[in-house]
Amino acid sequence: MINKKVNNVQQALHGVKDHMTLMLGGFGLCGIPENAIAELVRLNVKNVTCISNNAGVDDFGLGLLLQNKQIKKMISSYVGENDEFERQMLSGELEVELTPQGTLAEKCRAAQAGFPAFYTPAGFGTEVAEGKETREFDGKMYVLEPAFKADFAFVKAWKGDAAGNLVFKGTSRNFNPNMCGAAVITVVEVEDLVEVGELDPNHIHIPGIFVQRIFEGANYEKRIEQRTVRQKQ
Amino acid sequence: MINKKVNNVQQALHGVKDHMTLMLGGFGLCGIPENAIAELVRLNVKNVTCISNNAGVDDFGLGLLLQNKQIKKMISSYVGENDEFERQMLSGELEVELTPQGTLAEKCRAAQAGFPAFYTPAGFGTEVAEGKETREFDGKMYVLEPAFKADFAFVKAWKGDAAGNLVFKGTSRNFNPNMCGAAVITVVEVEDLVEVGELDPNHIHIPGIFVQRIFEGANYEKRIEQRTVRQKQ
Amino acid sequence: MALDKNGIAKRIAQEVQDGFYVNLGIGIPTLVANYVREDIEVEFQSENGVLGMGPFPFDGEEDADIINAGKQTITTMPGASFFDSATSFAMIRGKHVDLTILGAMEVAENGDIANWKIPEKMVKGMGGAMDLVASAENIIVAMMHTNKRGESKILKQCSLPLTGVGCVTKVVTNLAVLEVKDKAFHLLERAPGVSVEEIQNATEGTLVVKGDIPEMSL
Amino acid sequence: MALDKNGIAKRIAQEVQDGFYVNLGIGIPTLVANYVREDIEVEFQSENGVLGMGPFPFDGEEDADIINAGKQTITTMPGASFFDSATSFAMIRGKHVDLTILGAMEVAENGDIANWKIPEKMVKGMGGAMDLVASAENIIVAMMHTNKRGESKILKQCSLPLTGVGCVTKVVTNLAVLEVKDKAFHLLERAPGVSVEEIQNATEGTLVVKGDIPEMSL
Repeated sequence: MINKKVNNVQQALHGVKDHMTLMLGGFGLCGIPENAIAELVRLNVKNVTCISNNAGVDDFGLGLLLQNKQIKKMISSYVGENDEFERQMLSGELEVELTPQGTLAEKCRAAQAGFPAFYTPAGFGTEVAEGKETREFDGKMYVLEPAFKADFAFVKAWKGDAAGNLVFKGTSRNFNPNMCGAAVITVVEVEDLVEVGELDPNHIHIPGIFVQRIFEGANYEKRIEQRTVRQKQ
Repeated sequence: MINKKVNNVQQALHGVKDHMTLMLGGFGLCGIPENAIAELVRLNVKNVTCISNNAGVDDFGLGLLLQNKQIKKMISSYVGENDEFERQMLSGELEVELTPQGTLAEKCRAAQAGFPAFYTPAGFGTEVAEGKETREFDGKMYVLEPAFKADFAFVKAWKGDAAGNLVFKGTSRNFNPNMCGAAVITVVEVEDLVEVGELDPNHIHIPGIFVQRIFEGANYEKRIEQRTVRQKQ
Repeated sequence: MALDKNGIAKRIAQEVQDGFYVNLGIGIPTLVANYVREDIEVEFQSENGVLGMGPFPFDGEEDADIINAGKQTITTMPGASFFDSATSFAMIRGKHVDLTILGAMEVAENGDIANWKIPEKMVKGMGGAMDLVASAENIIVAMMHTNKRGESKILKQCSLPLTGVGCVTKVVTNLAVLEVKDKAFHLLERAPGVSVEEIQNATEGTLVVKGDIPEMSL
Repeated sequence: MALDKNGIAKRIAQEVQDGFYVNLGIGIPTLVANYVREDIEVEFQSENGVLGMGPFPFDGEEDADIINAGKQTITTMPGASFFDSATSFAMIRGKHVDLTILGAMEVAENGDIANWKIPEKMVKGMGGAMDLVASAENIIVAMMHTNKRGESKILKQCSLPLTGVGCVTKVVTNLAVLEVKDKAFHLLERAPGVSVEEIQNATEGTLVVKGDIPEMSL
């Protein structure tokens, strides 16, 4: 068993520098790497490019880095629900590359799996396809999208072991597995770091080979963005 | 819950005809759809094209269809261990398209995921790339490979439910998940058809949306090709 | 009387057929789930990674790790599954989802749709909408027929940046059900008490009216 | 004395470093696992969908559902995982595997390798070999220096259909350890008791011999 365990978030983020490209898992505030984000704020790295489906909310998630003016460029599919994000984008302070969500996921998966680029129908005929190569296959038009190139991927899993094997829970899975192995260094934080051998080999979502560093995160807030409930009759 | 359950292998293979293209899961004899293969022999469909990593052995797996001269063309990565396959290929009776194993898997996944084609480095500079489009990305050469187009996919899973959700066991997983949803109709046989709700939603390998028909297979032989053991000291 | 959001959702629910996998967008589309007939089997897919969504959780039972694409807490039905984003869009791009219902700012008579950006004013982002409209073969748009200033959103040509081209098959608004084909909006049904003339006046795009147009039955 | 297959495997095992993920081909490469130092941590990947392979099972404990790429029954180590074929080749194509060890019929001084076909005589198929050699950056070939007729398999140019181009970095044969670079085989080590001359005679490709060539220590 190849040991990927590091002792804390400081060790986990060792080597993160200004101007790097960072991938961060999560959908809205669900499944975001809370500990890595807090450490990025503490490190105060500047001019980073963040690849993340959303940018959190004003005072949580990647919103914290936006408030702190650490982000030069966001690559995301959805801005809604984050006023500061929209403000920085519309004012031109923040560079934003809006990417269809499925394309965003596949650009991660392509990097993970060694594909240089792929053809997707998403965005054909829209401004997303401007300046990009397009091509017809079987009468349908596709856009060529390159794989992402990132320095670090920050991933949040539910359970993991020192071998780097991961299990995700519910919809907090989202982009997290696709980002594993998609950057030079994949850093995973888990809620529960279990003994090696405890996870069923049939039910490991991400094998440890895609992971470089793993640690157990502290104090997950797991904030809910839209608490929607019904009343018991 | 959308019900995919059919009562038996006959119903499951309804509509299979001569000249069709069929995908079959399995690696060697591990994880092959034994019941579907037996029914294909019984139906005696002719001139089919089979997409399968291997072609079984002389008297088991797809070897049964080869013996019965039902196969016009095999698309596989590996012929070894099947004398009849090698004989029919070298004599020209059988058309064979040898495809690198990773390319074979990805041609399935591309069909499943709606990608028309993809670039892979495998086979560049070899006869596999002859007549195919090649292209350089970042100084490395890639071959453009189209997604498979198949009429039926025959898949073997360990457990499944009527909603079509699947769980695989060990290395009998192999190509099976990648073939789900990669053909017009995906037919799954399972060793154990469990109640809907019994499978943990976090640990379903293939969601039912990729499956059209499911049934519990009978009398699995699960033959071992290379029984290798060590002695207890 | 023009429909409200729930009325639009109720009418769209009639388009949902037995055995359909359905993706519901944010807004009015989310409401459609409330009105689907109970005697048919339907599964709802949400692009953030869940198939087999159920109703909202009871108060106190919400789980931060189980949400829909609108970031709302949800529950799951028996037979549900969770998966990663790449797999979710494999379902969408691979045409495994039977019906996509989404909102729009504008639709055009050639099937174009715009719903993600107002240049220099508002940018929500396309989320999964561009993937959905580029891949789905059965796309129903839920929207208001006109904007707050009374201007038509059912247009000859979209003025806003597009989400997808030539993809919308049907539009259900507060006034009408429209089929989009042959570069025109074909009027299929009127909202209860709404006249063809009212619909015509609210429609900038080419409107084809053939024979008697029935009222929706809701 | 020239090495036997186990000797070749033993020498290659010295190339395996702590923390390596290693893919072992069929034949001699499979034997390498038996000789890896016990004080380092290594995980073996098999392209049919397992990471963390262990030794063969005890008699009676074999499981038809748990095999390696050679179709042999195996066991797994704690921390092992199973996955589908597309994911397996994501590991390989994505350069997550650190070392690939495979057999060959021929290698050429430019790093070309042939190991899957003899036209009109024998076709095994490439299996995963083409994916492995096209993606891996660290490829060691395990092979006999000559064929049964004594003809060199270490060539100026491959005569058989290629598996990959310019990809082999090292060759370990029954006679020698060769590094492949700058369009030549660079002799690094001799098998115990084998002379440089013997190696030279068995090598058709350009052989570079610089200084004293040490014997392998096994």
